Amino acid sequence: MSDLTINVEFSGGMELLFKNERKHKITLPSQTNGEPTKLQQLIFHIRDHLMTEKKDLFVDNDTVRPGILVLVNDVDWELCEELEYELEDKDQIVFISTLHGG
Amino acid sequence: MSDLTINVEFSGGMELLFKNERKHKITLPSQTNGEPTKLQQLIFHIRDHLMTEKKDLFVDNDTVRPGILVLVNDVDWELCEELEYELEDKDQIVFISTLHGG
Amino acid sequence: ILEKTASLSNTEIKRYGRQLILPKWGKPRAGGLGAPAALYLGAAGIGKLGIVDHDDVDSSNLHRQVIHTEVKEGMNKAVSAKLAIKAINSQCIVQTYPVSMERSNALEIIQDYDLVLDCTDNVATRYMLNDAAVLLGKPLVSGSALRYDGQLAVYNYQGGPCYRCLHPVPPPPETVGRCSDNGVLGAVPGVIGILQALEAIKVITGLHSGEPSFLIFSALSIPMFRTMKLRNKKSNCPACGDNPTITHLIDYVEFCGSEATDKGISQSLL
Amino acid sequence: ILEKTASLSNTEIKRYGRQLILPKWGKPRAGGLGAPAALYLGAAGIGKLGIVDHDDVDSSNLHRQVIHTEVKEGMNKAVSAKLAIKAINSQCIVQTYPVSMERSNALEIIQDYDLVLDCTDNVATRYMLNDAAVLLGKPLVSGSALRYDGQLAVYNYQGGPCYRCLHPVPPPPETVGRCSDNGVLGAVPGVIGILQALEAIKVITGLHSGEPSFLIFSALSIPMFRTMKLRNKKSNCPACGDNPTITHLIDYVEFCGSEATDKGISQSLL
Ligand SMILES: [Zn+2]
Ligand SMILES: [Zn+2]
Repeated sequence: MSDLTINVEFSGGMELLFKNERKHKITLPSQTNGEPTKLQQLIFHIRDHLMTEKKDLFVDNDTVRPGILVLVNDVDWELCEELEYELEDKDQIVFISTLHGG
Repeated sequence: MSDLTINVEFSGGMELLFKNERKHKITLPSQTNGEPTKLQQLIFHIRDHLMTEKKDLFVDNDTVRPGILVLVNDVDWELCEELEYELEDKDQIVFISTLHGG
Repeated sequence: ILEKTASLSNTEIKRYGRQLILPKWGKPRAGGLGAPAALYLGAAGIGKLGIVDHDDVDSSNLHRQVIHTEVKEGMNKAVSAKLAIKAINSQCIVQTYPVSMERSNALEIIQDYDLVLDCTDNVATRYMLNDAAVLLGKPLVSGSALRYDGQLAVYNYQGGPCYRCLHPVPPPPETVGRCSDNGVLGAVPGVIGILQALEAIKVITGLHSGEPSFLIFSALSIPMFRTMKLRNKKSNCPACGDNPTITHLIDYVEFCGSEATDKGISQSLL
Repeated sequence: ILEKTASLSNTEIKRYGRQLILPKWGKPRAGGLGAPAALYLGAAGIGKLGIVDHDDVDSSNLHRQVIHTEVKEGMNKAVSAKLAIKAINSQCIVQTYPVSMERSNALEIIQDYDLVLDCTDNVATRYMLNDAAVLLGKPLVSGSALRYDGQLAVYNYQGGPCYRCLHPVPPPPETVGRCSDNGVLGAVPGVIGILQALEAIKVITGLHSGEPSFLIFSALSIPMFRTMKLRNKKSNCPACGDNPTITHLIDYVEFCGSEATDKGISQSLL
């Protein structure tokens, strides 16, 4: 049971929550609780291990807060089962804060 | 010995040589003359099977003519052994005509 | 496409020899996004362009709102933009609306146009423009920019999603950055504004593929641009779904829990 | 980066409150690429901008060269661009060169600036600007556009390649499309020109990563933007390599086998 390496990127200002680092490599076990590791686990991992404060600017009710779009390999996560998406090795997951300025 | 499916794209005006179609899927054998199939074979295949005229606007001296850049999975082919690059299944190869207008 | 130029007069043909003539249409706000969008749409030979902006030109805007000039300080921005467009293309009809777009006037203003450009600067107006565009059946070309980042999408077009399909719930007010707080490099909204003009021209001329996508621009990232394949319209969307509940414009400030202008509000970063 | 604004006067601070102040520098040509590049650089608060253009404003240019206006028909384009920049930012020093850039004057003009923008429209001038930039050790921000396509790269910067590293041999003249033959949608050079301004600002302020890349824009493709990871400088490059043979400017028209202007040449497509 090998580990998964997930390439995570924050964009649209979200990187400011992560010391202004846009790109992160995150290692997760390929199984969690006897099931394939899902996107929700990645969100929890980021909340619990990459953040020390302002967690509510990223997570709300066990998912990303309103106003954040999630890309799974450049595809809207709504087309990939959202939280239930089963992560694969070398997936690229991007979290983008939607911008409103003009 | 399976076949390779190569995703070929033409850009920067080169698509005009190919009925204005930018994207092409090309199937090649994984081996040619007992060796792994290389990028040069793809260029020959395009010249011989996708073109009927103006071949000199694409090929010159068994390589692409000056002014054409080649991308192997979004990387300059000069970083990937150019003509000697061994094709892999699902590679994306882009041929771009350099633009000079302003 | 280019056949449309056949009906042009000789003066026009000289000018639009390489260009498109387009039906009446429009609606950028003459800000950081609206300035370049309006300039390139006007120059491209759009028949009619409507510009809504209640604001006046201020010298602190000029670095990103390149349609205005120093001598126009104090002039209404929509009027200033009209003068600039007319100077480049005197044949473009430019209608100015020197007012705030509100739920009371939005439908009436928009109904005269074929397409809406969202160049606004706050969430509440973005929801309002979306709902108005859906109610009137107009495509919405949405752009936004902040600091070094920009985003672009075409909503409510050929079965694609609307803004509410993507954002059923408005973001918490404390997460919303504003230009006046967070600053912006002029070229960033410039890039997005011109791309809005381009997407609008593509829609109007039928050159747009209609494939729903979302363009993400980060001036300091590599690559600078990323394209996201977007969901289709959602059948349960309250605006554009099968059983819409948004049948008229609502109170968007209340809906978003924040004020609809960026005046004098000190927002936290992000 | 923004600390640099600390030395500004009060009037300037109001204006550049969110902006950068930059050293003297420049050199766009006031065409389809040069117009937006110059406009956004001038508006951004560049200290000094040089503009080289021997051409006069013509009404057929206005749809893409949005820095000019109808009343300026017949005026030199560099002068017209200067008036437009000054109207937005009267404190920007704009030096105009209403001449053709030739091997006889290129080094002398360029040596006064920190960075070169290539907004030209022909291969011969592109090789000349590259060689001049390499000889003088200046970064070169290169943009080009044709029909629905555009390209952008920063050459001769932080160990990255120069134009000759990428193109040791000029293209056959019959493969070179020109704007006046092939047409162009105004927003396409607009996008590239603004991105040139942005790349130039990034280089000057140290925000540019220096990673060699080549941006490919196709207005009708999905995705519209593609970023190519580019080779490093080549040790055998005749301009920037270990043993350069280009030690002075050469006859570029002869080198390219074509004429250096797009006047009255009927080129085949592509
Ligand atoms: Zn919807
Ligand atoms: Zn070189």
